[in-house]
Amino acid sequence: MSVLPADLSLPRAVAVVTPYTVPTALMDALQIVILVLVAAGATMVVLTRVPVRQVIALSAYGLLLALLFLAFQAPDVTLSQITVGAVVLPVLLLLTLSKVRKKEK
Amino acid sequence: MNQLPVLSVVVPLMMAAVIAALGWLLRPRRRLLDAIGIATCAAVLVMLAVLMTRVAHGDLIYWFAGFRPRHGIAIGIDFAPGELSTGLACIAAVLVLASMVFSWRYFDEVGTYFQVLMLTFLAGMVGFCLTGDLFDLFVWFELMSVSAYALTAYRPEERGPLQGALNFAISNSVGAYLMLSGIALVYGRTGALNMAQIGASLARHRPDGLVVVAFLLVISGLLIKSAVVPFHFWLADAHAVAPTPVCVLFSGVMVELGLYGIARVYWSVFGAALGHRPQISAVLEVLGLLTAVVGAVFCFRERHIKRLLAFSTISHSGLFLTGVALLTPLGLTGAAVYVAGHALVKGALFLCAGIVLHRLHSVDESWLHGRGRRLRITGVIFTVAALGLADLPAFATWLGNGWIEDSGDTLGRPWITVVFVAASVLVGGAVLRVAGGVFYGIGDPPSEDPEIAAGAREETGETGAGRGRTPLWMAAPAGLLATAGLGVGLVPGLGRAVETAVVRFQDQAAYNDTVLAGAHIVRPVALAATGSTSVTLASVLTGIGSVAASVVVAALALHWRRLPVLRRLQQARSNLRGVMRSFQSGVVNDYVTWIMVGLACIGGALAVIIR
Amino acid sequence: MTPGLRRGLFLAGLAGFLAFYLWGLTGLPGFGHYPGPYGFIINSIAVGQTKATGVVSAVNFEYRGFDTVGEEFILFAAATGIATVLRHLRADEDETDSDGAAVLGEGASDTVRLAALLFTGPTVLLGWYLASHAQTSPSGGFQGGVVLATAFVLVYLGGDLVTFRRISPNDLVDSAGAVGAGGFAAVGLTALALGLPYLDNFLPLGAKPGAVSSSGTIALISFFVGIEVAAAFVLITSEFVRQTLAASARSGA
Amino acid sequence: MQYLPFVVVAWILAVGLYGIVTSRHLVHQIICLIVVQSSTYVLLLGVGYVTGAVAPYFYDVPVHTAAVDSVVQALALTDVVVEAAVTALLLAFAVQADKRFGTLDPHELVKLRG
Repeated sequence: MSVLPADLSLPRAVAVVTPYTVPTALMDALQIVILVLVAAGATMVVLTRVPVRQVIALSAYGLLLALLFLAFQAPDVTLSQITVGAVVLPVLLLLTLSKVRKKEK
Repeated sequence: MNQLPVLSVVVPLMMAAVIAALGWLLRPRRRLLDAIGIATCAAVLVMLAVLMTRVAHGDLIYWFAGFRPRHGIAIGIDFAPGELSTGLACIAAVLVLASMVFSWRYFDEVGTYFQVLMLTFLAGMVGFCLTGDLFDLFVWFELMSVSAYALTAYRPEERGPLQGALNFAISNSVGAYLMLSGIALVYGRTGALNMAQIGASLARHRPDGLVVVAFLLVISGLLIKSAVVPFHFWLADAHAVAPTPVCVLFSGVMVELGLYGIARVYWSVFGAALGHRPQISAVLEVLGLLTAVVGAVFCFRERHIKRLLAFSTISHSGLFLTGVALLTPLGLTGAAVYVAGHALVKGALFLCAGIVLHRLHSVDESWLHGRGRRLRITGVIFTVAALGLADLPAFATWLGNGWIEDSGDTLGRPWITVVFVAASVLVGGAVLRVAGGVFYGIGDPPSEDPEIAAGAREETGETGAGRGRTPLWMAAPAGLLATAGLGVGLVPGLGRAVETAVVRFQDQAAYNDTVLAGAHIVRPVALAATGSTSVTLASVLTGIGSVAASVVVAALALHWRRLPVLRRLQQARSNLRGVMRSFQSGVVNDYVTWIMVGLACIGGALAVIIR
Repeated sequence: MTPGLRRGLFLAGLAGFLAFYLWGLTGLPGFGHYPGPYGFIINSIAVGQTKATGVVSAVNFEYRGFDTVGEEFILFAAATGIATVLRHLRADEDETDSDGAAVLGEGASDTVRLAALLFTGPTVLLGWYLASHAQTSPSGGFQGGVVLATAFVLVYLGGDLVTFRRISPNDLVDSAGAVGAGGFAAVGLTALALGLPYLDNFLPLGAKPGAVSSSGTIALISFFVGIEVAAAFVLITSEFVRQTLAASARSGA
Repeated sequence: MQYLPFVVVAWILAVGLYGIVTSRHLVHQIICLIVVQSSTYVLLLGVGYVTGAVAPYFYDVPVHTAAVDSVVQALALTDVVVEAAVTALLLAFAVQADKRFGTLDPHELVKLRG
């Protein structure tokens, strides 16, 4: 496994049209829109001071991030982000809050 | 191929997994569980010690899965243990071993968690020391941090632990994310994660904004970890609440690992690119001296022994940082020896504090006044270690301290010596005051003071039954650590050996060759300009004088009621207390605020320097 | 510090820091102009070398496999830490063991329960698929493990807490997590025993890139990571569920 | 477009830190920490993006197709796991803090410290 090919010159960027190729202009527009949404989403999450609503905001923000990662051509990270950011963390947060709130009653 | 570097990380990880997997089997067999933990630490220590003998002839580069670099481009992760990094990993292993022995049947709680977390903590520290890859550094940094947060909260039934653990976790996490941002920045520029490759790539151009910003971001996480003012607030909170054996590791080696990280990142990655400018040295030096003074002042006014020792760690962290900041071989040599000596005596002091807590159920200096007379052996160990912390000649601490001062003098910065002596006297005075008051009952019992008496004895014990006597497994590690602190300083040829290692550590070009070109460098290192790690009569006298001053300060602090001048001073100090408390507020919001203010100031200074 | 003072101080610091940070960010090559070389080299050699078509998995489990060892143990340490911190409520919780399910059952409607239980099977399948196809598609042990853990959460949402406890007894989950994390480390050690460097890919790679049986240890490691991640998240979730139950039982009583 | 993603990174970091500093609820503070960390994902992936390139999967495209950087994606993946682990640990602290003191306000918690 330790053998590397002798030629390590940078691979030429071959512009191949694949089934996944999105036109550059469209991709740019998509990324700009999602980036702005992500920035707004982060602001929303921070400024929402009611914990339960904040968890919902975080979940939505997690999905926005996942979309952004998809637009950045990172399907792997997208999948983790959906599972962690939009499912696991909100569930843990809600469990925490339900524990905390039940006590307050 | 030599497999020791990887084994010294993987063995503790494997054993942690094995202990957790067999938890149901081991939980009722407490002695077996403790024995496995201790044996694992001992094995790691032996492996690191053997590794130390191997790397003496040149850095040993280990490529995971055998991905060796080609054409100066690394595609895998490497471990690059040198003498300094392996030595620091050895210190970590020694302290983990000592605290594991100390906590032999220490906790009432039966469970495998403590052993598992200690082993992952150890693996994180060793990995952090040995790695030669910037992102891998971050991974081990996080493993170390997460284990440390969990260990801090090991006794969650009390008020303090959670507050301390939360402040610790939030401040350090912010630091870690800043560090990761810095790593991403250099990756965007160089397309590399290997330290040597990044260093070589960055050095090809004039330093610009990206290099400076990435440098500050990467070291910001490490500055927070090493409790440099104004990033230090979490440390005292965490120490006040963490179990004593864990405090040994926090103060003895975790803080120092942060400083090692700064040195490593500087000399393996950014140094050549930043051009070793004297102004950068000055910025770091100011931070170091400020930290030394602030830590010493807070240390002196503290009466909670664990917090007092924590503040002394902050002060020492500042002294070490100053040694690193001088950017000279002698300065770094001094810092390395100082770190080793400090780790040993500070470990001994914390273990003694643990014995006091075990026997007397308190770590409040005022309440304990005179009550420690029965603990004769502990008292002797504590006093010896306290003298070591006050830089008594022959201790390694004194050697390190002296060499940093020498290096400062050579550079024409005499104020370093002034600050060093002042900080040492204050810290030594505070610790000797504790020794004299608690173990020998010298001076007026402060418990007569109603204000102090009211605040006393808030702690509850950490330990279970058998409080009548000090068990051997508690006293022995403390005694051995204190003795070792003295022993290290007496090793003949220590200075020259460490200085050789330091010169190699600071030689970035040679490091790059070793890592990227596979050159095995057996260099007869040129020590022409240096070789100043000598011990002169003057340095012995300075050391003795400084310790004498510490003793005087301690005596005055114990007898302040009898001297009118000091009583008035005490009055003034009470007024100051509110101001000081508002800094050390315990609210993590404040701590993050100070982190941002500190970063803005350092960033501004660096921007002016580079532009 | 008063809130106003803190905010002022922070905003001043933040302004300075942001200016500094942005100065650094403008030093990056513009967005979309990553210059390489690391990722490009891996992209061009990974498929040939490892027979894995998912290069990110190849990086995670092969080229930078040791990072992933550390990362797994971060998760492992965190799960252990959570068990440490929350263990003190276990005594409380044991009393509420019997009526815990009833308390929760009130919360969830039958439709929710049914839906949750219906989703459990497919979720397990999906998790399994993801964990075992690291080498071919955008997936891997980590995502698969989380999805598997989600299946357990669904059982909990279905309201059947007793079942949740029965299918995830603590000791077993503890052990599973340890086996997953330790298994990964052990795969690396096996390479050492064979006289190869740590984490070397010692299994046959298979001839055809993209086949399920291809890529040697990548698939094996991914599988262990899946176990570890699933166990860690089940353990974490179950600790939190216990806490919630203890609280609800107390307030309900 | 050239620097928009990086400006967004700085913005996310800034609002996250602002949230931590002004927070009066531990769970809120922990969520803000998640936001701070999310800035690092965007930075990592933004740094490794290549205009017009495909994702680094060569199952049904030729191996020499221009693809985006795979290493930063692996790093971001690691980062996501670390985030989940640290957040869960912090939430456990919060649960205990609430159980002990009945409050999640950092300022109140300090007063209770004694």
